[in-house]
Amino acid sequence: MPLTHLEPSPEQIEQEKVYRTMGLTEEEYQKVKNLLGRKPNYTETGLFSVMWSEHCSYKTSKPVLKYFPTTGEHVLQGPGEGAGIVDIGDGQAVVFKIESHNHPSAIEPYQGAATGVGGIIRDVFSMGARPVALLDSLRFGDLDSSRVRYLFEEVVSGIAGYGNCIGIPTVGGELQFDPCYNGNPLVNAMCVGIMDHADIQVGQARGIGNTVMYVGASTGRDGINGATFASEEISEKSDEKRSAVQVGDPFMEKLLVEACLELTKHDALVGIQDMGAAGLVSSASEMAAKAGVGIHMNLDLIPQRETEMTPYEMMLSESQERMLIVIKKGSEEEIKAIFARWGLHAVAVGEVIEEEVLRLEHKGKIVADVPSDSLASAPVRHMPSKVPAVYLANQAAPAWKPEINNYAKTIKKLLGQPTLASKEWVTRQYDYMVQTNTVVAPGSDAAVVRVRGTKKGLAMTTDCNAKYLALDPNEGGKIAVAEAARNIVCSGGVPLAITDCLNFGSPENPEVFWEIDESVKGMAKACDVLKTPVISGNVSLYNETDRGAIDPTPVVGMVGLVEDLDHVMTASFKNEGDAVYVIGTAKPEFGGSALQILMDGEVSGKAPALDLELEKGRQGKVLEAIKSGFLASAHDISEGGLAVAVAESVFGTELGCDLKFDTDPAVELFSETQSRYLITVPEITKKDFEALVGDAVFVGNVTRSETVNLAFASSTVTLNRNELENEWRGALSCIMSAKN
Amino acid sequence: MKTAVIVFPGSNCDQDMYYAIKDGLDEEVDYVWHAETSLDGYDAIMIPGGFSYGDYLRSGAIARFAGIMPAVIKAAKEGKPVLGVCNGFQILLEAGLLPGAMLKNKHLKFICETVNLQVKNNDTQFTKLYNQDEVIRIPIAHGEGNYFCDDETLKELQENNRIVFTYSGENPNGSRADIAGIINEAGNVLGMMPHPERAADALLGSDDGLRLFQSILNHWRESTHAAYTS
Amino acid sequence: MKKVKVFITLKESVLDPQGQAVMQSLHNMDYKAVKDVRIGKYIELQMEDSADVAEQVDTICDQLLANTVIENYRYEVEEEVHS
Amino acid sequence: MKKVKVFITLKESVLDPQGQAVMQSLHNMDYKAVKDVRIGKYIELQMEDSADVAEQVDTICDQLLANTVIENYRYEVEEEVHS
Ligand SMILES: Nc1ncnc2c1ncn2[C@@H]1O[C@H](COP(=O)(O)OP(=O)(O)O)[C@@H](O)[C@H]1O
Ligand SMILES: [Mg+2]
Repeated sequence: MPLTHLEPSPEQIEQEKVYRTMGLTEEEYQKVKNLLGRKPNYTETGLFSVMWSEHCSYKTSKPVLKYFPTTGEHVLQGPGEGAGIVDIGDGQAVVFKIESHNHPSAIEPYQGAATGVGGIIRDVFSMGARPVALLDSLRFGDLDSSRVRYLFEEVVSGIAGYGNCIGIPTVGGELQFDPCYNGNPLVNAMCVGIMDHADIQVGQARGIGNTVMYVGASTGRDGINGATFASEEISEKSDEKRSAVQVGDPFMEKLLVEACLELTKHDALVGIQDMGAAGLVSSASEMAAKAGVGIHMNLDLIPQRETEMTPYEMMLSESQERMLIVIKKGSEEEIKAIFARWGLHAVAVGEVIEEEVLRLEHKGKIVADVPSDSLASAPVRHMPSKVPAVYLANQAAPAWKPEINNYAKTIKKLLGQPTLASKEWVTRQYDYMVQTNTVVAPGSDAAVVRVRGTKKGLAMTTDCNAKYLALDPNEGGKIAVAEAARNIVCSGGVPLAITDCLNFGSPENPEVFWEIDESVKGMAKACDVLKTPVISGNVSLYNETDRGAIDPTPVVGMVGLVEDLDHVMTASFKNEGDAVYVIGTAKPEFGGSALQILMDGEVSGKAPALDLELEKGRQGKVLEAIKSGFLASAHDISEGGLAVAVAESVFGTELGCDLKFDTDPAVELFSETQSRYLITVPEITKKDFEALVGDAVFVGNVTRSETVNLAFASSTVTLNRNELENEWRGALSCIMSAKN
Repeated sequence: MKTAVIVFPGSNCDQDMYYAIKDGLDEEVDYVWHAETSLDGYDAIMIPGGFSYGDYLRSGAIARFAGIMPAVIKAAKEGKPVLGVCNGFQILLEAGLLPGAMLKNKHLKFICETVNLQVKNNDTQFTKLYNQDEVIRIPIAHGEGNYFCDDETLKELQENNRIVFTYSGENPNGSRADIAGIINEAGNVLGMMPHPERAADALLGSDDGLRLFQSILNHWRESTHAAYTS
Repeated sequence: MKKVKVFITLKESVLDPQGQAVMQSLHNMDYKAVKDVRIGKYIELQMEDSADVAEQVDTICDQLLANTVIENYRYEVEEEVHS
Repeated sequence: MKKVKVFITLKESVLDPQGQAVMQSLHNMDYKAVKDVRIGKYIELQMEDSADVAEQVDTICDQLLANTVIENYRYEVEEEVHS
C-alpha cells in the first residue's frame, strides 16, 4: 500500500500550518512559496525544512562564523567542503574536520557515537584523502548517575566499535565531566587524513549530461524524525517495530573508503560527496548548487532497504555509509566495476541538467521541482544578544583565594577527579596503533602520527576548557585555541590550522547567543595571532535540557606539522639529573580552575587572562628549543596547574624530582595562569637552553626516586609517585566497575 | 623470500604486515586478494589482523569461506610457513588449521596495549631468534582474544610444545593457560593474538616483533639452501 | 527453578549489518534459497520460583537485556526439570 | 517461504564471560533470584521452500552459523504466513 496518499496536500500544508511541525517558520514558508511561485507539496516542504534547519544551514551561526580567519599561506581548502585541506609540503596535504553527534548519542549512545565517527570519516575520504587518525572530544555529566555512566560506557564502546573495525587509529581526544552535561552529553569526533594535492576532490556536480551515481548502503527510514504528519500515521500502524535510530556499519564503510580512494584516481570522477545529515537532499542540492547546475534524479532507482518508501522518506533518510558521486557520462560500467570489486553496488540514479533545479521523479511523476541553490541558501537569522548578568557579576567579584591545609592531600584529590584522572580506561578500548604510524600514543600533550615515507609527522589534539568559557567566553575562546597550540608545540609540531565544533545551548536565548558571539570572537582573535586559520568546523546548538544550557563548549581540533620526527617531544621526564624549568610566572588566577571546582563544586570570578603576544612568543621559543634538540621533555601547564603537570610527568617513569620555589605554594601549584610550561633539559644543553629561553626559571632536578619534593619557603610538600599514580590511574575504572 | 599478505574485505592490518616485511626485512611481498585461488610462487603466507567481514557473526567465521582459503590450506599442507595474527589467528582457528576457538575477552572490552609475552618455544621456524623463555614487548589489540580449547587439546598442546607464546604477568583476556600463540603439529602454522608487525620499528616503541619475521626468513634461507645443495 | 528463554531481535526498520554480511556470505557459498537473515540474541536465565517471575523478567529485559530504542524482546518461562 | 529460527548456545563446558557479567549486574540491581545467565544467538532465516530445507539448515549451521568447538545449535522451521 503506497503511503504517499497519507501525505497532506499543498493546501492542507498551508491551511493547517503543517510546515510548522516540520520545522519551518511562518516567514520561511512564505519565502519558499515566493521562491517556487506556488505552494510546496509535502516532499518539497520536507526538503526545505531539513535544508533550512540549523543543522544543515547554519542560519543563526553564519554571521558569527564570519569572524574566523579562513585563509593562510598553506590553506588549500577552507570551510565549505567536506573537510579543510592544508599543505604539508612534498606535494602532500593534511585534511581534517570535527563534527558533533551530541543529540543522537543522547538517545542511543552506542550507535550515536559510532555513526558520528562514520560520518566524519566520510567527510575526510570524500576529499580524496586516506583517513589516518581519529580523535574524540567527549563530555558527560556527573558519574554518580547511572544514566551518565551508561552513556559514557556506551559512547566509548561505540567509538571503539567503529574506529577499531574500520582500522583508523583513535589517537587522542578529551574527556571531561561536569553536571552541565547531565542529559546532554557532547560527542565530537575528528578525523585526519593525508593526501596528494593531485587527488583533491570536490563535491560538485559539473558537466551537463553527466551521470549521478549512488554508492554504498541502501536507504532505509533511519533518522527520519517521527514528528511529522505522515510518519505519525505510519507509526500508529507499527509503533512497536519502528525505530528512527541510525545504525552504523563500519565494515561497509571500510569497503567504501577503499573503493572511493580507488575511484579518486579515476579520470571519470567529477564530484563526490557523502550523504550526511539530510542524506540525499543535502548531497544532491549542494553538489548542484556549487556547480551552478541542476540534478534530475529518479527515486525508483535508489537502492531501498525497506518497502514502500515515499520520496519524502528517501530524500530525508539518514541511513549511513552512502555517497553520491558524479561521473563523466559513458563511464558508468568502469565505475561499477571498481565498486563491484569491493562487493558494493554503484547505481546510476540521475543526471546533471542545465536548468538549476533539483527535480525528483517517482513512479513516473515529478514529485519535487525546486531551485537547487534555494535549498542550499537558507535565510540568515540575526539573533538578539544580551550580556548575561552572571558574567557581569563574575567580572566584578573579588579574586577567589584558596585556603589549603594539606597540599599533598589536595594534589592527590585533584588527580582522582574524573576530569583530571588518567584516561586509560577509555584509550585502552581504542586501537590507537593500527596503521603502524602512531609515534606518540594517547597520554601526552598531543598525539603524533608519522607521514609514512617521509621524515615528517602530524601532531594533533582537541582542547576546550569550558569552565573558562562559562566565566568569560571571549577569554575562554582564546584560551581554547592557545591551549591546543601549546599542546602541539610541546609535541614538537608547528601549529598549522584548526577545525572547530561549536557546542552551545539555544541561540534563541539572547544570553546564549552572546556567549556564541563572544566565544567565536575570542577564538578568531587567537587564530589570527597564532596564524592558525579555521579550515573546517561544525555547529551544534540547542544543547540543553530543562535544567538549562550547557557551558559554552567550542571544541578546538588542531593539527601541527612535525617537520622531522627527531623533533618529537613528550611530557614524561626522561633522565635522572635533568634540569627542571618552569616558563611563566604563576599569578593568583583561580577562576574556573580545577582547584576551585574541587573546593567549591562550582566556578566563579574571572577566567585566567591570556596575553596572545606573550603566548605566541613563548610557543616560538619552546618550539625552537625542541627543534634544536635542547629538551628532554615538555609539558604545558593547564588544568590543575603545575602540581598536576609535575605529577603527570613522573607517572609511568621510575623518576621523581626535587624542586624548589620562592613563591606562594597555593599559587605556584594550582593557579591556572596561561602560557606556562614545565620543561626538562639535560645537563649538556642547559647553557644553550637558558640562552635561548630567557624567562625560563630553573627550579630543580629530576631524581631517580619515588619521591616528588616541592620545597617552598614556608613548607615542603612531599609526594609519593606510586601512591599518586595509583589514585590517578585507577580513578575512572574504579568508578566504572564499582557502580555498575 | 616472497611473501603473500592475504587481504580480506575488512582486513586492516594488511598494510602494517606488508611494511613489516618490506621495510623491516627488505624482502619481496605482495597483497593477495581474498578472491584469488592460488598461492603458488609464494614462500610464506601472512594472514593479517583486522575485522574481516566486520567480524560479524564470529570473528574469522565468514573469512574462512573466502576463495583463497583452499590455497592457504594447501600451502599449510605443503609445509610453507603460515602466520595468522589476531584476526588471522581467528581465521586459522575457524578454518581448522589450528585447534580451539576464541571467546570474548573476559572483561568484555576491546583492549589495546603493549604487553609482555614469554617465548615458550624458541625451537620453531618463527621463534629461532628469540631465547627460550625470553620476555618480549608486543602490542595486542582485540576484543575476542580469549583463547579456549578443551582439556584434551590443552594437554596435547602442552605435551608437544605447541604453545609458542604466553602472556607474562597479567593475562589481558582470560585465555586458557595464558595462551597468546600456538603452532600446528607440523610446526609451520603459527597463530597469535599479539601483533609482531606493530613491533617492527623502534620509532613506534618496540622492535621485538621483527625477530619473528627474521626467523622466518632465516629458516627459509636455510631450507632453500639445503634444497639446492642436496 | 524456572528457565526463562529471552529472544531479543532488532526492530524491523533497524539495519542489521551482521545479518546482511551473513546473508551475503551464504549467497557466495551458493545457498541462494536464503532470502533474509536477522541476527539477535538468545538468553537463558535460571530463576528461582516466585509469583512475579514474569514481572521481573519484563523489567530485566527493559532495563538491561534489551536496548528498547532499537530492539524488541519476548520471552518464555519454562518449568525447569530437576535432575 | 519458510522461517527458520536458529538458537545458538555456548556449550556447557565453556565459560560465558558475557553471561557472567550480566548476572553480576543483575545481582547489583538486586535481582537476586537470577541464578544463571547464558547468552547465545538467535538467528532468523527466511528461506525459499524446498524439500531439503532442514538439510540445508543443518549444513549452514555446522559450517557457518555455529562454531561447534564451543557452540551447540538447534532450530525450528516454520511456515511463513503471507500477508
Ligand atoms: N576521549 C579521549 N580519547 C582519546 N584520547 C584521550 C581522550 N581523552 C583524553 N585523551 C588523551 O589523554 C591525554 C591527556 O588528555 P588531557 O588531560 O585532555 O590533555 P591536555 O590537558 O594536555 O590537553 C591526551 O593525550 C589525550 O589525547
Ligand atoms: Mg597538555
